[in-house]
Amino acid sequence: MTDETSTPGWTADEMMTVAAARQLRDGTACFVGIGLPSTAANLARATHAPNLVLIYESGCLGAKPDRLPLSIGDGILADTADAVVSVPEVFNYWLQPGRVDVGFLGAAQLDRHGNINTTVVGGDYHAPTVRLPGAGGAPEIAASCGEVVVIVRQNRRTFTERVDFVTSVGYGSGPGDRERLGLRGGGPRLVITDLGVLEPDPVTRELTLTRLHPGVTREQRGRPPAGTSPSPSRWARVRHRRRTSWRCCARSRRRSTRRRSWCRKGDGRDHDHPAHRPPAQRRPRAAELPA
Amino acid sequence: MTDETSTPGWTADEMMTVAAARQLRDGTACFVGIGLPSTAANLARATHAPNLVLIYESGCLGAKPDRLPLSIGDGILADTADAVVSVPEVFNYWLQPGRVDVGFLGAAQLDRHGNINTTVVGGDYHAPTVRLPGAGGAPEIAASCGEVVVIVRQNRRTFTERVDFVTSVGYGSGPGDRERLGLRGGGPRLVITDLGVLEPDPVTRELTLTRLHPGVTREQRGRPPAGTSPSPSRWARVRHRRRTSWRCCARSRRRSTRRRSWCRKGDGRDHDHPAHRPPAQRRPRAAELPA
Amino acid sequence: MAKLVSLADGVADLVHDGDVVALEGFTHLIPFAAGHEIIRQGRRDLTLVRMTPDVIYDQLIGAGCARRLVFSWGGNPGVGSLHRFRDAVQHAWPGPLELEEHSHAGMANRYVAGASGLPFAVLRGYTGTDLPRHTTNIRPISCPFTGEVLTAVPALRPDVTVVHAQRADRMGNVQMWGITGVQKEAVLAAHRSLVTVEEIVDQLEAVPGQVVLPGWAITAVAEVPGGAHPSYAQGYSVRDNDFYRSWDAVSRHRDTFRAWLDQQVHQAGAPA
Amino acid sequence: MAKLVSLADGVADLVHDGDVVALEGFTHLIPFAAGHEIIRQGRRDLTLVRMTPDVIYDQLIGAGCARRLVFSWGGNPGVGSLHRFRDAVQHAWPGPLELEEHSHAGMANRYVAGASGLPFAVLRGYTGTDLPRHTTNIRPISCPFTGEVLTAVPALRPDVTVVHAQRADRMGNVQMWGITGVQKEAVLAAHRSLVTVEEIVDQLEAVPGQVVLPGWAITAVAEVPGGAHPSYAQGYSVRDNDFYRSWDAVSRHRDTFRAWLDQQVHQAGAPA
Repeated sequence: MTDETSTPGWTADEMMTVAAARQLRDGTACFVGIGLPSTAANLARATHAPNLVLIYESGCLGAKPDRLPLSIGDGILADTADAVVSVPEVFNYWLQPGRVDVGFLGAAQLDRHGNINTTVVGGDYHAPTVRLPGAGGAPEIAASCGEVVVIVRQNRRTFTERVDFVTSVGYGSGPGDRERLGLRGGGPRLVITDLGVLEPDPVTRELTLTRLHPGVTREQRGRPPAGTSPSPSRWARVRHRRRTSWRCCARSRRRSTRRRSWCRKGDGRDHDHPAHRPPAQRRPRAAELPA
Repeated sequence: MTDETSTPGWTADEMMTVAAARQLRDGTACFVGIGLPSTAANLARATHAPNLVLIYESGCLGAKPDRLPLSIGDGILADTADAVVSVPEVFNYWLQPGRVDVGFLGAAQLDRHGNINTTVVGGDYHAPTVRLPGAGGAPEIAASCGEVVVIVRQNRRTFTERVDFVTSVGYGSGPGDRERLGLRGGGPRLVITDLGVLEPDPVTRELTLTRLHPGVTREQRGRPPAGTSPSPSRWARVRHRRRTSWRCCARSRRRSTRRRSWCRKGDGRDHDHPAHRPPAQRRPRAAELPA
Repeated sequence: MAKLVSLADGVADLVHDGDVVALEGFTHLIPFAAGHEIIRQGRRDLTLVRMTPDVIYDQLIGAGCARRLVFSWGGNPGVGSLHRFRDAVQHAWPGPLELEEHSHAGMANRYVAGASGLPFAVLRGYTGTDLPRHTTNIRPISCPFTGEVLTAVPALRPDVTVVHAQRADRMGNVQMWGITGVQKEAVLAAHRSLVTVEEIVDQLEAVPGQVVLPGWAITAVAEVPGGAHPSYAQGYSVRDNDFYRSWDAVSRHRDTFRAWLDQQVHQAGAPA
Repeated sequence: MAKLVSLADGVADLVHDGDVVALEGFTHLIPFAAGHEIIRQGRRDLTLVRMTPDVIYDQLIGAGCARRLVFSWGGNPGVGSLHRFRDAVQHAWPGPLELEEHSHAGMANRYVAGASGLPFAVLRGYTGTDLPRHTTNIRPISCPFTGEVLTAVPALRPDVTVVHAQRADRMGNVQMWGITGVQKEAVLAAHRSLVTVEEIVDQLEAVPGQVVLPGWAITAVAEVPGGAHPSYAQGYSVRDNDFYRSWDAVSRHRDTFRAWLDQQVHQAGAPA
């Protein structure tokens, strides 16, 4: 962590939560894991997206908790859900056919193409340096949701050239890979970190910094009062800054830098590869789709 | 129909119902269609088999109606069931794995090996003489239940050498066929007609008359008082008579008599091929089975 | 969020000539009123899909709406034959009717595959029967682990599924209970869906045995009290068994059927 | 009809050394008391199967009951790592632990296949991930109709499945509600089953959202009030989130874990 992440007035988690919440459009359906994604989804539902449909892998469809659930299977989710279905059903009837617009995923490692590792880090699969929890619902969330939002703290351990284990596919090894694999969801649309937001380059599908959170950049224009979230106007100012590529591995150096961090923060350089934001990719609901 | 079927005191349907009810052992699970099978199963539950588990393909498990249901989806079935499950579930989780001990089936045509037709009679499949309702749940009931009881009125149209269309498999074309097809249920154990009971020959798997209903044979020993069912002692007398093959097509004539009725009643001859009753074939519940 | 519509508008918007249409409901909750509206609006060349094409499809077939039927059991339950269905198959009246025929287990699994976004389903079924000889939609499939041969059937993906349920709220969340059959799967398998309900309420009160279909998974909901008659809606009505019995005589001859159709469907008009 | 037994007898009768054992419950209704009884009875060489081997399997693994783990997510939900699980994988303590690793969707469908009497299940899953490289239990399968390649996983058929539920009646009919996870499938997939319940009652009163497992599909039922603690049983208890948080410190070191095991499991003894 660099000093830049220590923004007074809110924690990095709060900033990520707010940034994630703002990504959720009203009336869409969102596959929610516990922790930060659940907080973000409930924040969105409490503010700009009252008709956001929260789907928990425990089988709760349309949960409307009036306090933050403490686990993915919190009783308040079942109590307030439109329907509680079995775990096989939530995966087979709701996630797999592409009925869910947005899926949130975390990552222990994330690579330049948005592939995610939550399984093992270092060493051999059978004798790893660190054994992580594993896949859970993530591979199929990454495959089938209309789009994926990854929430992850940014550091050299996390942002790797290649993940040690592909638990969940982002854009594979680049453009066209999702299509070749037959993955029907749109893939990672956003990566929200404690520093800013990355989006896939529309051509190369490499993650590219498109926004910084307020208080993060050297050009920051002052900090909001302690204890408040960034106001819409302040947020808008951040959004309208020129988008900035944050990749420090230039394209020409890519091959020679395997296993090196492809995305380093705080290296003192200005990165300004212009990046076009991909067109809005909200996938139509299954009911709107042809067979 | 011959005169022999006109037994006073009860109708042929009532006799078939009583005969079918007596086949149901307490504590077993029975897949029940509406009409005569449902009446039989509820009669059994009201008399000797209070713990009979009635399963209706509408999804009612353990229905305990206190009046006869008027349809397979009668509200009283859902109201009194241990559980109401979806139609896919009743077939996939309950019938298919072999959890149901006994299945009742009707037949528009039945052949010597217990194969059943309820689809089309005569002509071509695409231009049949008679279009029947079709398969419904029958093919998988015939395949997967521990044993099958067929209930059918006996006449030349129904009892055919070969069925015009195999809707549900009995013993296929003979011994070993069920095993070759991979059918895991035991197949037809009994055929209950308006005249008596047929069972598969343990060697040839051909249906063989093993009992006559009281009042049906020339040797009948008097009729029960009008309006009563056969008493247990009278029933026992019928059961203990020597079993009699009712096939009129001797083995030597079988090939030449294709398309002729293989099972004719009232032909005036005495048939006494001894037939050994197959050993009791109650299949263990799935929970008792190895993988 | 489902749109709340009138039955006439719902059928006009969602059911088109030539569509693959599933009206489901297993004895209970059969969407008869919607079927009658399809007849009134004169839909043609429909592929009708239904596990148990009982009286409701006898009416649609006799009225000339259907070109093709995909089904597993076609009879008048507890009564006998479907005369309009038989007349169509045996004598092509009022027009020829193609059949694609399955077992209940096969049809149920086809809807499951459709609801699951899979191209096919696997079951132990059809083995040894003559059903696979008459359609290419029943095929063997080998287990990649054991080598065992099982049966595959393709997903059903109706253009539109129509079901009846007890209640909906104003967001179009639909609640049904009692025997709920294959309705959830049929709705989720379809591209569009229309649900008729006994009543629209402010708040769905939870009921044991309920199946709730979220409004965002449904296209449109129409309030049609009694919309299941002569079938029934548990908690609202009982099955009109007399109607089912009387249907045998009504439907046996083309003339009596046509008279019934004129009076009971065309002249009756759509529910308000 | 399920037998009503004590927890100690149920575990002694149904869980044997070397068995494939599934303890299921998705955050809610986790059968902790049964897990502790398995530890007390000193079962060894178990293949433990569970979608979310959270604290309950951390305890069984640390206690040396397991030889192999088949799972899809192993963590302490909302807290962090499972230290006993990691110690077993990273340092083979108290013994080596083989892993077979899946996704939730894969595990859920493996139970569905087991419950359905099918040798395998088909899903859109695992594609492009490294999971298929480490087990032969994830294989491609082609749709016989479209040629599309999907993923097959083999059925799970545990020797015994153990779950916790709210209630049973004296016939052993089991009733659970709230989040019911994959328990129905896990029980129906198994050769034997043991259900612990909060209470045994004369009559099961219907509850919205209930799942009822008929007694004739279950081997044994044991009354174990609080048998899900620190998980919860909706309507009976709330989740002990403090326990889950405290488990991180307890389990982090072998000594503190062993002390906890001695005091809280071995010395505590089986429920009466």
